[in-house]
Amino acid sequence: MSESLDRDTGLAKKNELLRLDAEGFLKRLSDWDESVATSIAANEDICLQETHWEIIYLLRAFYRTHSIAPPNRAFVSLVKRELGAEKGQSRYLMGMFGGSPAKTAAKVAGLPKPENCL
Amino acid sequence: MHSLHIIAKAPTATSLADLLAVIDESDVLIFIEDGVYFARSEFPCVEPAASAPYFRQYECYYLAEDLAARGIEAHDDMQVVDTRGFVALSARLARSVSWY
Amino acid sequence: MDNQTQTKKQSISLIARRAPYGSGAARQTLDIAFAAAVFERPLNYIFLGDGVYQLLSKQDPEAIQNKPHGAALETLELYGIDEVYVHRNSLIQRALSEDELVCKVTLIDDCTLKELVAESIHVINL
Amino acid sequence: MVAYVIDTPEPITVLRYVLLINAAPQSGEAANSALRFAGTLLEMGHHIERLFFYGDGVINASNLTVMPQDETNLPAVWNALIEENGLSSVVCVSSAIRRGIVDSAEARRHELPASSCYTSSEIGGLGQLIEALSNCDRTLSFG
Repeated sequence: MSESLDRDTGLAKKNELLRLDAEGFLKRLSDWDESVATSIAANEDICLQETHWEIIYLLRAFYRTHSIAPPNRAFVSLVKRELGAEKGQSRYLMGMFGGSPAKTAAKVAGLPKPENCL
Repeated sequence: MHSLHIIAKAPTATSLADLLAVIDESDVLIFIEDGVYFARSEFPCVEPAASAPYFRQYECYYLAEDLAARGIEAHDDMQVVDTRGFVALSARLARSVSWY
Repeated sequence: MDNQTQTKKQSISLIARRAPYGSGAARQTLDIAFAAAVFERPLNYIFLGDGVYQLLSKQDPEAIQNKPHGAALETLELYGIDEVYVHRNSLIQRALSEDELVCKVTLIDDCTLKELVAESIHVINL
Repeated sequence: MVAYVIDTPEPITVLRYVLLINAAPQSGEAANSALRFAGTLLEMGHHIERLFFYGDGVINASNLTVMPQDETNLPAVWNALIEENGLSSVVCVSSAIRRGIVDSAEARRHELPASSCYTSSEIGGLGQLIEALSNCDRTLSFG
């Protein structure tokens, strides 16, 4: 109990330092860099590998062009189009980013928080 | 099945080109809000296609509450309905298309 | 009848009828299209009148603090939104040509437009 | 001949309607038209599957509007209609947060000092519009 409390306070402090909101999204997108991404990923218990980075850069490039953070299905299609059918599968992406891969990947890539619109 | 077109803006604020591209000859039109000024659209400032006589080829209705609010008198060949009539039209026609 | 255009029946038709940036309508229509795609409800996405301006390439609204609408429309394919129609006369009336548009569209005449609407159950005209 | 009411008997077939409200009470007559239409629909025995407030229409769910006593407070009347008839009323979240319409959950989520939405409406997503369209016979938009 106290251990998890410590962990929560530690996380909250770290979030404040990184200027993250309560859900772990960057408050200012311009704060993003690779080390920030690594910390955000650590908050999600993800240790970033080469395979994560290619997705992160893909998402950032997509966002730069289209100003859109794609939801799951479009995210899968995007990865499929750009990185091939083997990676463009929700199973593969969930294996890397967990249950809601588009949301978590967007968080790590420093994209805006989805508006809960769907 | 036919559509009910709900026209809610004045003739000068309604794109006739858009409207006419979508309206089918057997569709029904209802003019509400500022759309009721279509009833008085024989002005020089209005495109000829927007004038009331032009729309006579369609089944047209005008919303009574909006006519009254604006001091527009219905003439004899105009069909006027209140909101109950508007609801009845929306039920009768398979779908509605709003123009605002 | 224009004979070349093959259209599928969709229960929802979205008509985008306003230019981008001047009002929120363009974006609102797009968001409805995205939502329908997420819920796997196919729809007709129809660009009519000033709505065709939404599709112009080379939009750069950064200086007016807006997101590029054309660039957003480029993503329709990724969302699986394939039924994208542009009213041919609306282009002609604005002296625009198909190759100025950001994405692949199907040009339609009045006749097909009326048909698409008549085959839908819901029409959202923004 | 001027016929003021179409002479229809009470509807035999009850139809399920979705109303999309896309204008603020202050921006014109549309919100008022929608409200009158909604009330009349119910009076005539039809069913409202869902009210969906979108764009500027979300202001209709504000519980912070104040009107002089001789003017209609449209959000209050909507609230009464929704509550008295147990209607499903959804306010689009992305439109709402941009216009300062939040319920307590959204206020918390975005670290805001107060909520501003009648609890008779639910802050929700466009998915709820899409879903309602699949379950209704008629869709009408007001804006």
